[in-house]
Amino acid sequence: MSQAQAATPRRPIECGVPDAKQYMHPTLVKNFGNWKYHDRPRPGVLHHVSHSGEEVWTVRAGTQRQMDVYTIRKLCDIADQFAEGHVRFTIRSNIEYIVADEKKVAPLIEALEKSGFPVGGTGNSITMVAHTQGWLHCDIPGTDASGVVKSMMDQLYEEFKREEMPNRVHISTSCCEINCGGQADIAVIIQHTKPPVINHDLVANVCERPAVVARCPVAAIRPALVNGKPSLEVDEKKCVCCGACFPPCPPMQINDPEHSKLAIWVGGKNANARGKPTFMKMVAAGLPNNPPRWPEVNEVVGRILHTYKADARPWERMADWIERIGWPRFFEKTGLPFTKYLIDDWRGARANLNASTHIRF
Amino acid sequence: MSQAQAATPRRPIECGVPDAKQYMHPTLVKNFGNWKYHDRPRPGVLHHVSHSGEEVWTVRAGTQRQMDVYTIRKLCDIADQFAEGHVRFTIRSNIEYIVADEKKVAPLIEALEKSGFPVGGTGNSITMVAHTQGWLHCDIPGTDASGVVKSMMDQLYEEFKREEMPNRVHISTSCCEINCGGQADIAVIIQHTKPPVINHDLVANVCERPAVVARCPVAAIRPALVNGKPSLEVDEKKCVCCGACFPPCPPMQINDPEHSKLAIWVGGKNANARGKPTFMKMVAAGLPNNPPRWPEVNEVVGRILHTYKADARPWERMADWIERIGWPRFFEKTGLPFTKYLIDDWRGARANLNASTHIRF
Amino acid sequence: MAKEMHETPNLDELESGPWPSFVTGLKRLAKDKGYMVDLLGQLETSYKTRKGYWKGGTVSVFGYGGGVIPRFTELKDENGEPAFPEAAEFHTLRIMPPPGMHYNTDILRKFCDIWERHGSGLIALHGQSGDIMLQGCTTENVQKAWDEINVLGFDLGGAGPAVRTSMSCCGAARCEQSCYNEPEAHRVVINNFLDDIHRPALPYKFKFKFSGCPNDCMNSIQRADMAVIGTWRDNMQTDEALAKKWFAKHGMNELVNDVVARCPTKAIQLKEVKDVKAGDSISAVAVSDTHCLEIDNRDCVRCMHCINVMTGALAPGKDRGAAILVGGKRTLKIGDLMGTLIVPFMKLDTDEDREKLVELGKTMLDFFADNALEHERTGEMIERIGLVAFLEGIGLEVDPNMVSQPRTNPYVRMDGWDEEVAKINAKQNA
Amino acid sequence: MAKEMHETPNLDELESGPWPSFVTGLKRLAKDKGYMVDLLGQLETSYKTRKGYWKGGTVSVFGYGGGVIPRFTELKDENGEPAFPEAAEFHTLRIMPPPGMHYNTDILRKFCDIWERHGSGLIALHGQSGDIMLQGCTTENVQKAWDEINVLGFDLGGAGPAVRTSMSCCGAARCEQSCYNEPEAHRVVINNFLDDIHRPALPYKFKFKFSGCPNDCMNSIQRADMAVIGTWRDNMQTDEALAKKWFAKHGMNELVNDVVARCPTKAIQLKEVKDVKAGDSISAVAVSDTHCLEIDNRDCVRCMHCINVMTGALAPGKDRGAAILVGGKRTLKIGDLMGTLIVPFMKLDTDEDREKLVELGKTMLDFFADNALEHERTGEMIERIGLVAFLEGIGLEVDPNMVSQPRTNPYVRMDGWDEEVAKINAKQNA
Ligand code: SRM
Ligand code: SRM
Ligand code: SRM
Ligand code: SRM
Ligand code: SF4
Ligand code: SF4
Ligand code: SF4
Ligand code: SF4
Ligand code: SF4
Ligand code: SF4
Ligand code: SF4
Ligand code: SF4
Repeated sequence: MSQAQAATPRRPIECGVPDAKQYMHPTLVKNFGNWKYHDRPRPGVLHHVSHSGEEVWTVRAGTQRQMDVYTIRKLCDIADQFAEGHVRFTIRSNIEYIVADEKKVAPLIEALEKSGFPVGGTGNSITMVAHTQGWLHCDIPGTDASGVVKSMMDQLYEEFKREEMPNRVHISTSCCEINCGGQADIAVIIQHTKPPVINHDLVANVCERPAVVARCPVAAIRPALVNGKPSLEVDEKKCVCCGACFPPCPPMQINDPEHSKLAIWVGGKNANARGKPTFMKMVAAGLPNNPPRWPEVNEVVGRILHTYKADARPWERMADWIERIGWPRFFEKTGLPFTKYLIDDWRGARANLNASTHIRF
Repeated sequence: MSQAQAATPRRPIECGVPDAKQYMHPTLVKNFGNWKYHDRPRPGVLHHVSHSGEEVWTVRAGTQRQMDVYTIRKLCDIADQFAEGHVRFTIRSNIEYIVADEKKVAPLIEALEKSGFPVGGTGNSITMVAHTQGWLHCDIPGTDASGVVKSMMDQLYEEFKREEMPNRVHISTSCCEINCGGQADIAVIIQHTKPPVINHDLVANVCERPAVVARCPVAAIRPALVNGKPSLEVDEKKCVCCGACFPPCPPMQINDPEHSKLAIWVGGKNANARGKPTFMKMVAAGLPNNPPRWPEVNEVVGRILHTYKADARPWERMADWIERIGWPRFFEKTGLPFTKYLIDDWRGARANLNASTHIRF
Repeated sequence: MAKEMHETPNLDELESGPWPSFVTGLKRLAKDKGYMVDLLGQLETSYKTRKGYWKGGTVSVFGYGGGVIPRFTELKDENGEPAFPEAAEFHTLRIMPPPGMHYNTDILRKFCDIWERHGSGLIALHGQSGDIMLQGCTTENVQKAWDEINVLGFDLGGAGPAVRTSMSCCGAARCEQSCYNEPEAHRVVINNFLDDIHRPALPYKFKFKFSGCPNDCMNSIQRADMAVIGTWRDNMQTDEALAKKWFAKHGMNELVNDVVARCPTKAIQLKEVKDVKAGDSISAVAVSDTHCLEIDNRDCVRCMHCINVMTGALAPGKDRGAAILVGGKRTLKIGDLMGTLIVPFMKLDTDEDREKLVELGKTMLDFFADNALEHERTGEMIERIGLVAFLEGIGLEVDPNMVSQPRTNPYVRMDGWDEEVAKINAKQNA
Repeated sequence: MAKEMHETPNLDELESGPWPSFVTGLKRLAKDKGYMVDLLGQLETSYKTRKGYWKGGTVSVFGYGGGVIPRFTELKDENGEPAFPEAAEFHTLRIMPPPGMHYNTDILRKFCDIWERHGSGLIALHGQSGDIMLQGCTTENVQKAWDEINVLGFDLGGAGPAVRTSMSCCGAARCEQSCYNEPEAHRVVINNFLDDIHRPALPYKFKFKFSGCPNDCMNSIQRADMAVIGTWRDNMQTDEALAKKWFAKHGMNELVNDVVARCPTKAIQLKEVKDVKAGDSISAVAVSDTHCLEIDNRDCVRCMHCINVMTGALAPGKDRGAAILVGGKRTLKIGDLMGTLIVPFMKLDTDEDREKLVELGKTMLDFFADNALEHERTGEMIERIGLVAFLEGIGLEVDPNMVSQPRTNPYVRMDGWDEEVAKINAKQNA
């Protein structure tokens, strides 16, 4: 293990997670656990009222997540000048300024927008896309993340700043099938379509073969001797091109500029509100991996969002809406083709088949 | 193949299914496919009105299904005397008399009841229990069927004759885990609790060993040599005592007077009305196989029905009711213990676990 | 010439109580038949020991391979002789009923007479698969009984790895919900598979069932390899007179709680008469001078509930037919299976329509015969090979109605996506 | 001393458009750092070739086994030398954030300064697991940066087969739905597992997540091996003034369609004030002089929907705590898993309460360490061994809240039924 070491290495202080209260806005500390209700005076602004009568206004703004220190310092400048020196970040990399004085809200918004940070992302808007690494940093990506998100948010900019969707819209993108971005109302994920191409010269040195064999979900990999060297072999008929073998064995190159496509999933929901949480479902695939702006992906995402906006009733998340109108109508209204690949044949597939005469005509 | 043969064997006439119209009541034939609506003037009686204006009254009565010819002839006598000479049977072995004249209804009912055939089983009553073979005829039964049903229907007699349940109640009983009786609102089914006891002397002659091995759902059976003869061996740790090996291999005796218990299942629904069809769920087990009247089984069935009757809203089938009140409340209200055995661990078990914070307190 | 009865204290208990007693029936038969005296003896023994005593064997009629369920006693005395010798054989003949199980008394009496002569006199109406079960016959008499029954115009049913006896609901004969001619579809389909019924040679059993509407009174979704269930494509029909009559009797609370609130897709709404929508997909009917039910038929999944509650006031549309589901079965090996929808709608009005149904059945059965493992039902086979492989095998196109939702996992090989999309587009533009 | 920029026509495209551009940020950094000039060069190459060029390796800080994600370039020229040599190493330090991700500007500026000195100047706020990701550092500088950050009171997060960095929602700090002290629970739990974070030795990763209520703003049900989600046991609270205010603004249609009709269990009903039920399990609140919402809390599954819509007018009860779910994860190997409910409710008010939570976590982690296969997550392990075996392993009693329904198959060995019933009865009578 090559240790990045100073001359006399310092033992770490295992301090763990710091206490948040030292960084929290004082009005939050004072009213901790004592909030009564909230409303949203305008998009991008939350207004929380405490049982004590105290109030705070939260102004939410979008960021690019992967930020240079200049951007962060600018966000700090704004906090110091207009917002009492405190901020927090949301799980979607939006920044939140909390102020105890309503009069500070308008100037704060102005300062943010002037500096290029859109104010919005609250309530029934389309908030920031959950973000992964991609070509910038990951060792296994099939596409970029920051770039896809930038091009997507450019397109959804106005919807971020408005609250005009039926309910909140959470989108995620992921640069390989692992999908660190997670379940979402809409998810954009790499879907490989060709088995890994193996560099047999490297396998013996780089890969723990039994571990790689165990990693394959369809048992398509077996140990083999290739050119007299221990390597691995893939049964290409069985292989579902998931890429799970690639991280533990980089010589099993799964990424392909042409054949690593993008798929679109809809209807994931983690909240327990109304129905139980639901997994997202694949509804489109075969979209080209087309940097720097992935127009084909954006077109489909836009089409789905547009249909949802026009058709769903208030408070219906993507999943609720489709449950009401049914899948046949979803494909009809969005104009997406329903191909055989969308019919589940994985473990437990049975649960996803229509075991009823509930039919939409 | 020992053929039961006459002196010169006759070639069969492969006539197949006969045309039903020759046996149908003439008013049904006349109005075939032209019915408009129906109502139920009283329990056990359906009144159907045709678009032509013609009407029929159907009187439904319970039978013991497994009937001696004297009983059948008596039913025919009643048909000839009071009901225009036509009858039909329902899928639940109830008999139906169809008359085109309302005035015939009352005398018909009187004749049936006088002869011991209860009139009822329509609408939201508890209708006849779906019936299997048991000790009377089957080669693999763990209990009887006709006897269980007789004791059950004696207890439910009044409910058969009334329409006082929230919705129709369909019960089935089955004399082995195969359950020829099928999914039902309540099902009573044998549940074995010990692995088969093997008579090794017979296996070689009687059983096709590979077929038996393939029949086991948990791969607990393997071929073995016992006392020098080819036989089979069961891994008793794996065995789930389902008895699937017994029909193809009778020396694998699964039935046991003590350890073949009865289990109770609820909430099966085949109709598409309201929600999609649902499978029944196991809710009680370990009940003794106690002929001739199976009081323990009847007690539990009665308790479930009683709770359902008191608590469910109109049109809620057993499954709908439980979906509304939730499983914790079901066990609480019926006083049935929720044991670990009721938690699914079979293929696809995941779908039956609570993947949400939807909790009942 | 009455043979003396054995003691049957357990069975005697089942003569009390109000429900018709099969024991009383058995005893009545035993008055004339020593056969049944001994049958009661063996059954009483089962009640005492809590054990069954029948074993199978092979008995059949000339020309057929199935349809008889042979039973030989295993209850032997110390010398290996049957403990109840007269009832040592107790076979059952399965006879296919007329669709809808309609009879006149004449034919029933004929059955009784034949069975009294050659069999035990015990008849089950009906077995869970729908057969008239003539229960209790010696090997010797099986052919005799069969010869007489066959000439009545009845045929043996299925047993073993064969197409099985079928059932159809009362349907068009007496039910306003009926969406196709069930008895005719039943008869035409089954009579096209007689060879597969009478000469068992499939991997395992195969059942057809016929229900006239989604109420599925034949439980076909869970008990048939191929379920034919009636439904309709166009808008629901309404009848204002009946709707008002219903409302007058039941009132607003029941209308809201029992009808509107129970619609699974909220397709049915209560509206004020003045607010009712018009439109291609709307069925509306007034229940009073002020209020109206409005159904958006595009949202309706044809569950039947509102129609059941307000029979006649609401009714299936006019463009009726059936949906086909495949693969229902009970629990063996992998757990219970419901049928899966594979044909959302097909017309069944004419002989040609029914011929198409028969063709579909044949294609399915051929695929089953070629691809199922031994003792594997259609549902298990589909589970093993995947629905898409099955659809391709029988030549059906995919349809989103076949799924409750698209896949939730990425584990699929999809090199052919573009090609599939091209095919779909070509078809849409054609 | 600006190094010359490489041509980046692709990336340049991402500077247009209204959303904040990470490319603009990278270019700004590149003005001062050759390191970032070369980083841009490699990234532009990826955009051109549609290929990634990083590989892993092993880099860590003194005393810890994890927390740094090493990246070495694979983009080499014909001589095997890095094509963009200055950016040949681009490691990330994962730093655990404060619960709820609160900061003051002082601490943020300190992070910036340190990272400008030793790293690339690029910081992701935050990673999908919640880490402050200090992205881009040479092997040489990792320890230097870490030394300065550690003394600020921050610690490295998880990577590899370890307990991972956690997240908790804003919760009690600003949200009226909060059902426990999320930041404190988060901190206490995680700080009890520091050894498992810093020295990866588990079969695979293990994630805790903390959401204050069933809205689950941390996505914990699907992204945590152990999810701690707030809920309450007693009756919902109501506030008539806020209820009337809401109604005055939104009216009857919205009340019916958006609130009442969307309750998953019909626990909430619209009633006339005069008809409202009283009772132990009833929460009722007037929305106008005539109308009232009535909630039967025994039917309510705490989904949050009505509370979300009418915040303040309806509110969680007073007897608050958390439910525990186990086994959520993304898709690898068997498909996505949601967490399964294993503790319907536990109080989290006091230090002792939180100690119990830590104990539960420990027991679970021990069981995981002992029983999971390599690279197997808790959810997969439970899928393999069955929920009951897991519950027994960690000493929890079964509860019907753990299932969406009891088993629908008979494939279970249940010799011990009587014993289990006896245990349950004994406990009830105790
Ligand atoms: C700030 C944040 C938590 C944090 O500590 O980071 C947060 C904060 C709030 N959430 Fe959330 N949610 C946040 C992410 C989430 C997530 C996770 C995610 O975005 O990936 C979910 C689960 C998503 C899912 O189901 O897949 C989430 C599901 C909800 C819901 C349930 C929505 C529904 O109907 O399904 C509510 C209720 C509501 O909307 O009224 C909610 C409500 C709220 C409220 C209104 C709670 C309150 O009373 O203060 C907060 C203001 C939200 C707003 O935008 O109007 N929050 N909320 C997160 C903001 C993300 C962002 O920047 O956009
Ligand atoms: C006669 C029979 C069909 C036959 O050809 O044999 C039949 C006949 C009718 N059924 Fe049925 N059903 C019959 C078995 C079934 C079964 C199967 C079973 O009993 O095993 C089912 C499916 C059961 C299930 O879901 O598991 C069945 C589910 C229904 C339903 C849906 C009930 C629901 O709400 O879930 C209706 C609708 C209704 O009740 O209004 C219905 C309605 C009807 C109607 C009202 C149809 C009509 O308009 O004429 C018929 C009168 C029924 C009555 O009792 O009031 N029938 N019905 C069967 C009588 C059985 C008996 O003797 O008790
Ligand atoms: C007689 C009957 C019960 C009754 O009293 O009504 C019956 C009796 C037997 N069934 Fe059944 N089944 C009967 C209807 C059913 C049904 C109901 C149906 O058809 O709608 C089912 C559930 C539906 C299905 O097909 O799955 C049914 C599911 C089974 C199974 C399990 C099949 C599975 O795949 O899970 C078996 C076992 C087998 O075939 O190996 C079975 C096997 C048997 C055997 C042959 C036992 C054996 O393997 O040796 C029984 C012969 C009993 C006898 O002595 O007559 N029986 N069996 C029913 C047939 C009567 C008739 O022809 O009308
Ligand atoms: C950095 C991050 C994405 C981001 O840009 O935010 C990330 C990046 C990686 N994830 Fe992840 N995951 C990140 C959050 C997640 C999440 C979200 C979460 O924690 O809530 C998930 C889904 C939840 C879960 O745990 O299942 C996630 C599911 C995975 C998986 C699949 C696990 C599974 O069981 O299915 C892998 C593969 C593995 O572990 O073998 C993985 C593996 C990886 C690896 C280590 C790729 C690899 O195997 O070599 C990536 C390193 C990238 C890099 O260069 O930094 N990452 N990963 C996130 C961590 C940042 C942080 O520490 O804050
Ligand atoms: S989604 Fe895949 S490529 Fe993207 S950061 Fe996660 S592991 Fe890396
Ligand atoms: S890509 Fe996936 S399916 Fe194919 S060999 Fe690798 S792990 Fe197996
Ligand atoms: S349930 Fe079992 S014992 Fe009863 S008839 Fe069917 S196969 Fe025979
Ligand atoms: S009883 Fe069932 S589980 Fe046990 S050996 Fe026989 S087939 Fe296998
Ligand atoms: S299935 Fe439908 S058509 Fe047939 S009897 Fe039942 S309700 Fe009538
Ligand atoms: S038949 Fe259609 S409208 Fe009627 S309850 Fe069912 S889905 Fe709703
Ligand atoms: S999870 Fe609940 S408590 Fe936490 S921020 Fe979201 S709504 Fe508030
Ligand atoms: S919180 Fe309870 S009452 Fe409110 S909508 Fe959800 S389940 Fe219904």
